[in-house]
Amino acid sequence: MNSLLKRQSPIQHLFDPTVGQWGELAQAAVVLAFDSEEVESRALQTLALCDVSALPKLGIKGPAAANWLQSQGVTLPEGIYRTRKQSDGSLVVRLSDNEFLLQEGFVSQTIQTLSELLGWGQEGIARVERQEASFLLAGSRALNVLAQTCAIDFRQAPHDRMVMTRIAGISCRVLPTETESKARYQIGVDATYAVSLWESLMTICQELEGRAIGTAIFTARGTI
Amino acid sequence: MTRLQPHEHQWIDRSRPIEFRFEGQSYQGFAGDVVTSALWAGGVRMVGRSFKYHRPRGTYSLAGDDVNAMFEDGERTNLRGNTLQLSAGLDLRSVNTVGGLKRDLLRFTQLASSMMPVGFYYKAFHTPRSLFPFYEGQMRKVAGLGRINPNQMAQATPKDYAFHDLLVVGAGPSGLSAALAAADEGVGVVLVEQHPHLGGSLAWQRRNDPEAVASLNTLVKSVTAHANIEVRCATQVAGCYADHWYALVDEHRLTKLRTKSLIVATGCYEQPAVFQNNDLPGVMLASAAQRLSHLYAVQPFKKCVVLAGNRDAYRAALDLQQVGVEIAAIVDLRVDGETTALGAQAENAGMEIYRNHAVYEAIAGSGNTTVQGVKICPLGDHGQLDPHSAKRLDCDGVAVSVGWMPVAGPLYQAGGRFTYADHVHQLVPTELPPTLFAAGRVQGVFHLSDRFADGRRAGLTAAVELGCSDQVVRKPIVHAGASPSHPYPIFAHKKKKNFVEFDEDLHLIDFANAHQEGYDNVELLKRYTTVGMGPSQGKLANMNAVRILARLNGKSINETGTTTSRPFHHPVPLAHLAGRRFHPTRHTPMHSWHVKAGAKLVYAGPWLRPEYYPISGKTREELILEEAQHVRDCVGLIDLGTLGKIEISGPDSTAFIDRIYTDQFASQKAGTIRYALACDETGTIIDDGIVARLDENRFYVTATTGGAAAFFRELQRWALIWQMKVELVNLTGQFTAMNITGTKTHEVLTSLTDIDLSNEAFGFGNVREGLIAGVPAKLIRVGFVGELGYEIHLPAAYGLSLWTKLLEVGKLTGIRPFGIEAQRLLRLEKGHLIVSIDTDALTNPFEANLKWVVKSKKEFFVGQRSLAILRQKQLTRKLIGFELPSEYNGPLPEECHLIVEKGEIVGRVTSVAHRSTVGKTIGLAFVRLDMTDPGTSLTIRVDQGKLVPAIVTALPFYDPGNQRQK
Amino acid sequence: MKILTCPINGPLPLQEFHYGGEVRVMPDPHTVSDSEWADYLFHRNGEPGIKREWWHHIASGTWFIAERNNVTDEILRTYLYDGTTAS
Amino acid sequence: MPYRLLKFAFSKEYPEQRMFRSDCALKDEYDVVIVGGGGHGLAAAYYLAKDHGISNVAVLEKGYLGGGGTGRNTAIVRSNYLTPEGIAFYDTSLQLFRDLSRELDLNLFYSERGHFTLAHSPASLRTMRWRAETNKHLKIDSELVTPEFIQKKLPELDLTCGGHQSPIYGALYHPPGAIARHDAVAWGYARGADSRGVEIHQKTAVTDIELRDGCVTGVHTDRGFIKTSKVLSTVAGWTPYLTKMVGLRTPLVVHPLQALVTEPIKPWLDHIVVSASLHLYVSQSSRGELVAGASLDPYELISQRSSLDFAEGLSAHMLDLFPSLGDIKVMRQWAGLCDMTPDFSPIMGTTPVEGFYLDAGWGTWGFKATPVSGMTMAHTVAQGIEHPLIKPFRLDRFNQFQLVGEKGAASVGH
Repeated sequence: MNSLLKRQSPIQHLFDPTVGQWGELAQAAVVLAFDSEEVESRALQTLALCDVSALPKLGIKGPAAANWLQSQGVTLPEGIYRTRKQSDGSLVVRLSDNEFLLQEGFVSQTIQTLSELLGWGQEGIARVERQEASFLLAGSRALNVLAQTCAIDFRQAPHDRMVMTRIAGISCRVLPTETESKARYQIGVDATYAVSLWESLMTICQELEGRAIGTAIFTARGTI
Repeated sequence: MTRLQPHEHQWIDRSRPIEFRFEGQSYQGFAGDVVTSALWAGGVRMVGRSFKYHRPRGTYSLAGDDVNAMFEDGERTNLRGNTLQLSAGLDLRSVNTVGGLKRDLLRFTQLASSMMPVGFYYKAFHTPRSLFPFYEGQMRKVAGLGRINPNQMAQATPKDYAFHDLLVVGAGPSGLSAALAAADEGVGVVLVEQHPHLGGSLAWQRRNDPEAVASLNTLVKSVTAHANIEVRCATQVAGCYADHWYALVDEHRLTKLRTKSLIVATGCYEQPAVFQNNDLPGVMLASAAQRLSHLYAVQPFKKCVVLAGNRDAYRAALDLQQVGVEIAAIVDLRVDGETTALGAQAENAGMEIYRNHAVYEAIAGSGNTTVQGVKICPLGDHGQLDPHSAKRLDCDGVAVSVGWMPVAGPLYQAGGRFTYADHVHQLVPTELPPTLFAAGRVQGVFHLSDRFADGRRAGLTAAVELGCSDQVVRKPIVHAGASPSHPYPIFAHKKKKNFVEFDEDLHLIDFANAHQEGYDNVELLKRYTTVGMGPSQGKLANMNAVRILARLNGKSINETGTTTSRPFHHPVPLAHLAGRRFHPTRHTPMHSWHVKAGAKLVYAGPWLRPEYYPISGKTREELILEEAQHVRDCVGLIDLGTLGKIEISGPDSTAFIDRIYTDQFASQKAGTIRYALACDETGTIIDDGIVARLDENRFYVTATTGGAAAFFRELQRWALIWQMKVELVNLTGQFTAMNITGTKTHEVLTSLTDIDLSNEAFGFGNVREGLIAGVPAKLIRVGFVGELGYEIHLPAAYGLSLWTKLLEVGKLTGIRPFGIEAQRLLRLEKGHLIVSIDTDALTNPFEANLKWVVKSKKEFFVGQRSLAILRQKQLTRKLIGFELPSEYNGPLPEECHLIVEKGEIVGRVTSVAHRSTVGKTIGLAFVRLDMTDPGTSLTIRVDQGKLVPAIVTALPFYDPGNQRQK
Repeated sequence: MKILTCPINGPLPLQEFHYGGEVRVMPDPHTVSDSEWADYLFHRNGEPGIKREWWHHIASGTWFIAERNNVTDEILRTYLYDGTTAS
Repeated sequence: MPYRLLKFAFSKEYPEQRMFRSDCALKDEYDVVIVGGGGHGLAAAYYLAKDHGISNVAVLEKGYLGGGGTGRNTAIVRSNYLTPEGIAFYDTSLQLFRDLSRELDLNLFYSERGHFTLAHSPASLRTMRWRAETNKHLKIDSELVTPEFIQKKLPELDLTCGGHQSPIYGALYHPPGAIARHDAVAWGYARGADSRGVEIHQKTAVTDIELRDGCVTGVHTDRGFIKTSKVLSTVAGWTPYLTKMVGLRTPLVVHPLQALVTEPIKPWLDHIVVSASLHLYVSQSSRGELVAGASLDPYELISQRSSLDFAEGLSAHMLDLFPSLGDIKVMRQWAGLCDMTPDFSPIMGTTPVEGFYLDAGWGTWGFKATPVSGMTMAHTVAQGIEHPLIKPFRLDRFNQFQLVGEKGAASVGH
């Protein structure tokens, strides 16, 4: 949709517009980098938190949803809560037999195209508005951050299965992913709780010498 | 005072001396010292005073099992000297003294001790009643230990979770062996030890036994090196909870540990003997003397008497002699004394041994601050002693080693039960749940070789239970030989200063007296005497108390029973438990704008909402009226992001909605909205909102800010119970909403949308979907505030942009944001109620004038059956509008002021506005049924009981014809 | 921190759930007497025993049923409601 | 030192008599059997003997005196309820409490500390005003007070609650609000009843209740059968267990209520502080311990287990209100059982079962009602009809759709 309006991450106002390098991602202003690439990629290895709310999401449900997605060339994950990364970097989560959550990759256009194709919905397919915020928690100390905020043992969590739980007292959807054989955790949260969650996570990250990083480092890679 | 020769296993680091202060004096200790060890080394004998009589107290257990040494440093309080690691700059005072430890004025309370037997405070001070507050004030002053530092601000602490297969509590010989055995089978083990070092009692009990030392060293090496074992020292298992959750507490944090299995190898507390002056500084547990010498290189005494009830006493005696303490005598309670080689060893070492003797009394030095000697007596056939044959021995200390009590807390809390076993004269665990194991002394296994073996047995059994091993499990080991504990190391004395409970200053006689008064079962005795209720939780008192009670009742210990143990096994600071104190708050997408605009924000549940937008020089009330007036005259914009937003679709959606709400929706046309009222099954109003029908089977529903979450949850459950084909989506956070309203609304909105806003195309009570500023949105034409207006619902990510856009476009028109207070005023003028403000926990629709939305003819809706019953009943109250006479200018009513008549309560104000755009003070109120007619005069009683006249007024107060919103 | 196993989301600490009370069958409102209806509304089976209860996993919005011993707090099994289990 | 203590100094033998007789055999028959030896049961026995001359009474307790709710609550007494019927009832209790130490000649440490119920939102402020106004109307000392007033009385309180949540808008202040030594209340009533001939049997469990034609004829215990035509149930958390024996349906469901106590500290908090929104109530005992409790456990459970999440939640809220408590240590946590009703009011009086009297539904407010429930239930059992004060609390109010409106006020009912 090419609207007159900009999309906005619910925590965008937490970042000083004069600090770091800003750019645009899917019609939303984002911080591309807070610091040098070297600093940010080091953080990515140790402990980093990144606001990836700008990545468009699409929810669809209904008896015809699965077939329609497949007909559009989307590879669907088997089994409820399983996730499947597409070749272009976009991500598909199966919420139930006939409900899916799709998230755009950093360079892909798939989800946005699908979204426009779908419009208000079609026979047997309903569109589910998905405006939740999402943060990416990465680095070797990511598990420590989770251990301080969540009662789930993520060391045991498979890297292709969604977890619905509570982090820092807030209901969240956690998508563990694996990149370069390193576990990363994308945390989806109701946009209205985004500020609270970000602030809690960031406090802990900073105590553990982690930092906020921009999206550029992923755009370069094309994927989370 | 000099320290003993260095020794590889001592815990102090002589290369790091540490200066500290105690009661205004400077002392020096070493890193690795605890405060009391450093004080003892510095020659300090009195480290605190007792709770009730303020008797001098010294180092007794050196293990945190007693609270003789309770300190404060101005910052923190109730610090335990036995476990507080020495650190630079410590400046400590003893708690609970007046005028310092030495000159403590409260020490004179001892003089009146004969007037203060057990429970004395129940028997006086209450008559005359008028005097009790004075007495209580005095008692409160002397009670309590440390003082709170009012300036201390609680810090957020980093709580965390941890996960392992097996928790082993206690890193003594059995705990280490257990951990190792389990880990070797592939079990993931966390080994928790309360001391800063591994080894448990072996660290101080068997230091002169090369074999023991060697085997301990090997164990520690393999454990620390083992990949499957995580070691946590200086950590307490403070509590055990359901499903194998454990509270681990160290200096900095609480760790919530989850495991699949538990091995308790916590060992024992050494137990006191009860004799006259058994609390003098200088009388201590033999294990404490051993800790002093072996761990901290401090010589406990010059010359001491060892009171023996078991073999360990002889080891202690030999240990003490070896560090240069002269052993005045071993006084052995047992008829034959120690018959093993140790006995002979002691004799060969030249120690005088009195068999079948007891210490009758410790002789106090000046001010009861030291020991000068003991009186000992031979024991008669029934353990009684005869003072006349007392013999005096000079010494400056008494080392007591008469028995042990298992550290049972973790086992009790994890679901274990204990029974008293006569072959060891201690409680031993029985009936352990399948995933709970005990090993070592805690279950009555005392010989060192047995403890290693028993640990391995427990570790292996746990591994087998966890399915990690198929080895054959051996039976628990049973102790053979003499009992490690004496059955009754308790001796009466006419002077009655023989303490059973040090925390609470309870003497032997107190128990007899309580028993005489009928407190003759263990629970009543505990509550009446307060034994075990003090800060050390009875670790040194409960066992002897039960022994005493059993004798008084002439029953066995098992018949007498013991009290169980609840968390916390070890006291935990509130800050540790509180952790970071997450307080999630919800923000609408427009929140940052409100903040910039300086809005006065108010919490509504988890939400933050603008109450109004302050302008300097204007009062809150002025501004609220102004914002409201502006809506009436021009156009305003309010953030409705907090509204509950729910999509209901699917073939059964109409039927579903008809069952949820009281009104009837089957006939609702697509593109229209209806007011929707929801009741619970008892017919009580729980929520309201609007139902917008988007098309045949697609509805968009709003719910109240406060009720939305619970309401949606119930919708989900009803859909399930009724097995209806409906899709429910909670869009509360996915969408956001704002209401642009006021006469000039169109001037602002038209340019931003392709939706035809003309009355013909889009009349009052309609809903349209279309693009606003290029964004797909829903426009709902509502009349809550009584002016032309549209609720705009759109994807949350665009919320802030649209909000700013509308303000920018409307600038010339004069658009102005308004807060929830103005909205509350506007809706009040229209006579609309707000659920939970104008309704309470029992309000039904009939009382609230909402009969018109209750369709009792319908097949079914939630609450229908109850409303049918309520309809038959006479209503007791009704919601009405009222206004104050225009000429009235006295004090004004507030919400929930009462309406009275002839001294009776006849109603209650639910909403009120002191100033309104209709120029009066108006409000809503519940009143008795006979007072609802317009024109009826009411009397509202306000603060200070002033009476305010009011008149019942027809609703709405504003625009009765609803012309303006049409 | 008792653990409850959601049929969809697996074992999770109890604080992640909302308790929905005992599973009770609504009598036919059209045929019951007033006092039978009141009995359904207000009276409960509070005595010790195995209860069939509604539980709701908050993060995922999943309602399910747990069979629980209300004395030992032992949870015997949990399963999704299929429309028949209530009776 | 009061003269009464001199006797201890000057008597050779310990001068105190037994508070209550030691175990004796059960008789075959009693006029009244009271099931439950907690405060309520013992008080009822006391008033039966004292006010109604009925002393052929047995109190059966499966554990020990006051071992249930009596010994597990946080000992708060107040009468600032929301409804006239509630206020009348609890104020009678408060008046009885005031004089109880003298009447029972046992110091119950009844200490009037003043009771604050904090309002964290305009909404709860409204409810507080509602309560204050109704209270004042019925001559209860109860007032809505400002944050400034609160700060003056409670300098240790952080009115911003840490600044990350709704601040304190005001409070309902109830000067007569008091605490007492809860165990002693049971002991005092036990002595009073015992000395008037009532038999108290500890470690005696009721296994069944015998009915004939819908009338009570006796009670089966683990020590044998007892004939009686009147059974009074005062077992709070175990009520559903007893009502099942007589086939009675009630709204009661049992939830645990947890509490904790800190190490003793010098006098620091003089008042009783309650926060409904933070699910917290706290006071300082005369021993110096801070005694704090939370709201009910969220789900039904007939068990006195403790949970860590309770201790965590309560501690967090304590620090929200009292930041200087950070390193004060929690010694002990425990739990009691609460038999809850839908309208946060008790169930008292006669029942459809002839001779079976119910004193239940004590939820979280049982202790403060001990004297008045004893007095009114004794009256009800003796006369066979409800004492006027408890008419609104009859069991059949639910069938009549006549619920008591207390719910509006009681989210944390202490």
